[in-house]
Amino acid sequence: MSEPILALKGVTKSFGPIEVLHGVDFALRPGEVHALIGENGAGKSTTMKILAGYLSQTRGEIILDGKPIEFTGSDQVEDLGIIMIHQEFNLAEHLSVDQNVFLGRELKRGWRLDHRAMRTRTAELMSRLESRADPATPVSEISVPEKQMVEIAKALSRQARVLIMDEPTAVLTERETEVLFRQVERLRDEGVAILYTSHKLGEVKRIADRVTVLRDGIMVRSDLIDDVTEDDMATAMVGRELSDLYPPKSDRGAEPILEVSNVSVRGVVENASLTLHRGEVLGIGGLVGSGRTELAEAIAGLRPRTGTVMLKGQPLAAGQVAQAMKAGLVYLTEDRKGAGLLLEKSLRENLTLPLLKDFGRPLIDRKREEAALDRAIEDFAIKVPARNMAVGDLSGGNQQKLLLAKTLLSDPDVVIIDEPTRGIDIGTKQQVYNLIADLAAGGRSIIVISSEMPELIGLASRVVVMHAGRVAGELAGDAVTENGIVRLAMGMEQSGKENAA
Amino acid sequence: ETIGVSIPAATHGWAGALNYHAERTIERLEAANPDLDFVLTTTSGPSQQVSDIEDMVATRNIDALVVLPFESEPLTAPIQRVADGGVWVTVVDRGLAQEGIEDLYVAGDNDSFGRTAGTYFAENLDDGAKVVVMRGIASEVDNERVAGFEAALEGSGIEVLAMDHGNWNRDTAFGLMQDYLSRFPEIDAVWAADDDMAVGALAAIEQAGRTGEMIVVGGAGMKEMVARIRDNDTTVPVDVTYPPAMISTAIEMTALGVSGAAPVSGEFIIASELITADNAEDFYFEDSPY
Amino acid sequence: MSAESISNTGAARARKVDLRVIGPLVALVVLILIGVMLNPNFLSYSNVTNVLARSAFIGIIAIGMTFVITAGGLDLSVGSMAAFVAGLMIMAMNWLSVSMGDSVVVILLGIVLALGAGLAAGFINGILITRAGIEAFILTLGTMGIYRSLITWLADGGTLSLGSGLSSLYSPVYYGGILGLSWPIIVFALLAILGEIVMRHTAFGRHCAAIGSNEKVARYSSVHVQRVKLATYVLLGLSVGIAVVMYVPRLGSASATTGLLWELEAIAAVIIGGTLLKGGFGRVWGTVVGVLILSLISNLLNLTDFVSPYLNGAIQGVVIILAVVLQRNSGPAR
Amino acid sequence: MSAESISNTGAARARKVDLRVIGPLVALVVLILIGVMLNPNFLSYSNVTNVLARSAFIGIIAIGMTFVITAGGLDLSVGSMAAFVAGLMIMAMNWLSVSMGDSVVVILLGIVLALGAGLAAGFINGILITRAGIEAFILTLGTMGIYRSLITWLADGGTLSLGSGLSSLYSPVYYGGILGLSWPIIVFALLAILGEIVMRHTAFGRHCAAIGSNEKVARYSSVHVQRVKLATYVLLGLSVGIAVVMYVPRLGSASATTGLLWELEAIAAVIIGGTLLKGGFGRVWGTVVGVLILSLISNLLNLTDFVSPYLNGAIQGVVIILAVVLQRNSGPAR
Ligand SMILES: Nc1ncnc2c1ncn2[C@@H]1O[C@H](COP(=O)(O)OP(=O)(O)OP(=O)(O)O)[C@@H](O)[C@H]1O
Ligand SMILES: Nc1ncnc2c1ncn2[C@@H]1O[C@H](COP(=O)(O)OP(=O)(O)OP(=O)(O)O)[C@@H](O)[C@H]1O
Ligand SMILES: [Mg+2]
Ligand SMILES: [Mg+2]
Repeated sequence: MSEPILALKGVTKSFGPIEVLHGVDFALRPGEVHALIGENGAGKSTTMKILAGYLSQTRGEIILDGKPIEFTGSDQVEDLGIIMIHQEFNLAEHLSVDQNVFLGRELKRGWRLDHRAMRTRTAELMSRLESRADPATPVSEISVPEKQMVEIAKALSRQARVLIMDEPTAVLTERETEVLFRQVERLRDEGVAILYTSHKLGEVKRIADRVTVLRDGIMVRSDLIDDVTEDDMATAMVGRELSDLYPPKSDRGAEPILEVSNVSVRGVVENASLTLHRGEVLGIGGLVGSGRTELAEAIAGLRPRTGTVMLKGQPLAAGQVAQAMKAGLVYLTEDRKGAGLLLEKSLRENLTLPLLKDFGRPLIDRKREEAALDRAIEDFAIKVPARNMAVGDLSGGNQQKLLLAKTLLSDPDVVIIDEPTRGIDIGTKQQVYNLIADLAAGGRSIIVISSEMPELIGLASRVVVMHAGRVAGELAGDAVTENGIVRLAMGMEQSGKENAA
Repeated sequence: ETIGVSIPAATHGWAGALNYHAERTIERLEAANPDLDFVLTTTSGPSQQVSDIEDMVATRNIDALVVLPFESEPLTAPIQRVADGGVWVTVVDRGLAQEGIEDLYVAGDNDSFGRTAGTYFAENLDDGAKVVVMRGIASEVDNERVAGFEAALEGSGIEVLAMDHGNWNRDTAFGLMQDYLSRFPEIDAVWAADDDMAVGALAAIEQAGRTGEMIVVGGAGMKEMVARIRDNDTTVPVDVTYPPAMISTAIEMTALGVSGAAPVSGEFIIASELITADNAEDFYFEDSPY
Repeated sequence: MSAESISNTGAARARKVDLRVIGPLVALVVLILIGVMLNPNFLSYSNVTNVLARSAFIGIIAIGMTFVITAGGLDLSVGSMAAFVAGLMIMAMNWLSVSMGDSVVVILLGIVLALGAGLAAGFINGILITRAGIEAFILTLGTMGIYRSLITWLADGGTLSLGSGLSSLYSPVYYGGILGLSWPIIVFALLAILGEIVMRHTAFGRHCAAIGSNEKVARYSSVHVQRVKLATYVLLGLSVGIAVVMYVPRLGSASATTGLLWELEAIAAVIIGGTLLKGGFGRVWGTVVGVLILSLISNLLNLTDFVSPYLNGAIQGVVIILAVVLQRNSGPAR
Repeated sequence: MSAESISNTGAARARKVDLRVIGPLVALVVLILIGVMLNPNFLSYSNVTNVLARSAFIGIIAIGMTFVITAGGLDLSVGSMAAFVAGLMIMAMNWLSVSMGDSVVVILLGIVLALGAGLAAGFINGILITRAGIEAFILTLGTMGIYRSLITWLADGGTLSLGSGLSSLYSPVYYGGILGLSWPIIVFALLAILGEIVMRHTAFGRHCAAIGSNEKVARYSSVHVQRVKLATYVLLGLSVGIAVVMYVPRLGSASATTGLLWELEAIAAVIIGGTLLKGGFGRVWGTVVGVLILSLISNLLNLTDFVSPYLNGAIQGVVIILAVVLQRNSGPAR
């Protein structure tokens, strides 16, 4: 076995009075894919940031090539060949894709930027990642998964000896994940040390050579991947056995509650129609960029649209979010950081923002807000080190849980959830699935948009699949299979139901 | 005794000279009379001037106030209140809206300032001569001056081609004059209601190569302009006085008044005079910054 | 780079918040101490009253500005708007008094007009910013020029003055009061308390902060973003109207120089008070402290003889910077 | 995504971008057409030259300002800074000429001093903003007051004038030129081209945009954030120095009114030109167009008789707003 290239020795990390890492020992070896897994808030991102020099440890040592090292700046870290892809996007929204990919490392000809070279290289990288994003498009105009691909391209464009990826696949579909993994394998074969984290244990099993489990800031075990099963990993992470991940599906009622007909959003969705029944969990599947998010946002009044949306027999006006919410329809965004949470504000302020009126008028009742927060923390198992901390300081998964709590606060009849379990650990995922089932059992109706095929299959009794902005077809009951969804999503099959719904 | 002096801030040349003279006079008087104490405030607007005066009364216990009101109407009531409190009041240059408040009034005459220039034009330009006018910052002073000027031109057959605001500012006047020159092929005279503007206008005329086509009459007696008159510059034949040194007179007389050394009161109106090549020497002060 | 600053944030935050909270207060106290040392009359009843009463105009406007800035906006037109509204009010009152005499009714009508005009002006700014999507800085720079021109034109380059009868009838609104407190002080204090409550304890205040922090998140949280933003400008317009109602009885006139640079003073007060210029966080009490700091500086300069009155502006500049340094974030990053 | 929808977005984008790109140009062309209609002399050689040369000072400063704003900063002090630097330069040159006579060397020394002083002033602003972490708006509001005071004090409230010998030796720098182009126009044009190249084709320009877009991202991408920000202020200071070098030979004087409101004009020009006030995107050629629009408005107003000169400001305001409306984002959301 080769010598470690980058290692932590007895590293602790405290934020103010709270210690989140308690003496972590850890080593990365060249030519190896090392997976770091653990519950939300266990300290994975923190560990990675320390390894990549974005955070400094409180105690302990970082060892590079056998020698202790102190990081002085991101310049130095990059020069050492340590590259990190952050859990939250680190892209300048105003700049184009190629400008972001080469930010800080611009290619030059003399003193001038070499636009052509950067554009070509970006196009190359993006096509290697099988992404269709045009290098000249501003990042603000591309979708969330595309942004992730840009992040990956940015990392690939650097000469890495160590590549650290914090949940790179959280926003990717299986197809893109596969594309990414091919790149990862290529780099591993070139001798790059790769550290990677994911809550999708199947993926971990597929790609990692070694897996380390972090629980509450302590390394609990580290094994070669062949020595552990997915269940072992889950158990080690959560500290208890996990029963079946998905709850039983409930029968859908016959009464339609949401009727969407011929909804179009300029350029992205065309004549999409679907029906949702009371007590039903409906899935929407499709590839990245197929227009699912836009359709959902259009229904929820967040985008201009044409066509009609009937909720409980009443039409919903286009572009009226508040009205939709009042009528009982809410949407959980896939863009947590950009559209979901105010990162500088406290948990309380975020939680109650959509529904402040219900917390006292004219004056807000602080106590009721606090009580609501207590309930949310409990219901969604949000791990909060300090109650008044800024939401941006929560771990990614805990932010997602807070977002769920915020969206469901108004107790809606219809919920559209876009990527509900993005970045959520396996234990909590199960809780969320149970919650969705409970909601449905309680007569609520849910639309789940997910890029995780098993999630769609496990949760939804019926799945609408989109392709290129159109509803390509619909699957129900036993027909909801991975193969069926993929065929529709790739546009290989036009279901007869296309226009019937 | 404490004397408060409140004047506008040095936002243009003439006001700058006013500040200069006020400061020098205060220094001189303080050195000469150890008993005399001065509070000098400069102000950028009527509202702040009222505040300054309030502060002088509330915290400095002034016995006399020398004030050049930024504007008449808004300052009238506040100064009235000061006078009612038994403080000696000297008003400089800009009269209050109500008579009889001040103990002493020292002023230039804005109407005469405009009228003198106008009269000069009426007497020295041909019938049908074409004139452009650069006004100051839109204000009462400016209105009075322009009214005097227009009144003097009445019936003279002189045509005013255009009037715009040069804001008593050299740079603005320079640009304005350039544009006048582009716009009017024939200009016989320029009235710049202040020497700062005249300086800007002269530079623009010179640049356009049209020196000799027209005369420029400014106002207030700036050193450079007086020198040009003295040296028989044909473009600048005359200038009109509006002595910023009037503030010195006011302060000195107030000092005399409050100390009871001599009985002073009443009105001292300093009419504007025409500076010509003959008397220019009398109006040239080498050391003045203005 | 980041390593340092990030690792510090957690630990530093507790301490930092404290400093940021009390920063402006510390500056205020220091200024008061300097004042006491410089002149025994500084804390006299009349000086304190004077300073507070004259802070009221900018203060009232700055309270409105706090909401606009918190919601991520800006308004450069308030000074000119104040001048314009004051001019309108004076003209209307003079005109009314011709037929109705110098009566209280005329004054009340004038007040209603001023409030209405302020509201309307705020509405115009707001609607153009929210509906036509014009950058607030540029739009209000434009309306600043427009109102300034209009008042100059209305006053014919000179001064618009209230008839003396009306003037003496109206002047108690500035100079009078109860319990030794003059009306401007009372109104300012009440509005400050009201503003603080609205900012902190109502949905509107929360929504302002949310919009300033991240407009998209606010929109996705079914906040009526455009409506709230519009409301902040309308509110600011209204507060300009109120300030004018207190201002006109003071000088009884309006001219092209009325309200000059009030916008900068109001914005400076808001920022000195700890509100973030980029929006997302605002506090009204801080703004009040900021206004008082600014008023005190010029009051202090009048209390003593400094080297040269020419340098007043420099001292003012230095104090403003120092007041903000006291409460700056611990690091350069933000 | 289908070929069809791709082509849709593509088409939509092209149209949108186009309007934003040509917006300021359209405004400029409209103004020129109006000018031609109003006055036959409008396109005369001398008028065009005058307007261009006059635009040069603010134009040069606005080019520097474009970088500062693109990187998310702001500088309100440039007008006062220009006055102060001009005052220093004149005093130094007068003083030198006592011992060295009215020679070209004195003028060269003066130029070096002006550039150095501008650089230093920019550095002071920049270092206080980046190292001490003071909000740029407040810091430069403070230094604006400080420089304005200092020049008033230096000039003793009056005007600092260059000795007449030096003045006539130096004046060709403003009035002279080659090939029918005067020096200010040449310098302005060269700096505009240089600025555009730096903004678009160098890492520095790109880093400015990245920092303005998201400072944290830039830092994580190993951009030297503080250094680049500092550099933008230093560059702006230098451009103020250059503007002063072109300004002083014009009238050979500096006073408390020199450079008044230049900061607002420069910022307005930058934003009219399409640079985002909050940073993240800037374009120098747009700024140049913005400066020309602003100069043309006042030129047009001088070339014609409008209702009342009092209303000039209002017309200016309306045109500024219209120029920005032309290139606003397609919707109110942003
Ligand atoms: N800047 C900070 N200030 C205070 N606490 C922080 C900060 N950053 C992280 N934490 C806390 O440290 C703990 C570990 O967070 P970290 O982001 O490392 O978790 P994680 O393992 O990556 O979780 P996830 O799977 O949800 O991404 C969390 O409790 C988090 O709230
Ligand atoms: N603001 C925007 N401007 C222009 N195009 C956009 C914008 N937002 C998204 N798009 C484009 O619309 C298409 C649909 O994106 P969308 O995010 O809806 O996909 P999706 O089906 O929801 O997939 P996923 O949820 O996996 O991202 C993408 O090609 C994206 O580039
Ligand atoms: Mg994480
Ligand atoms: Mg999506």
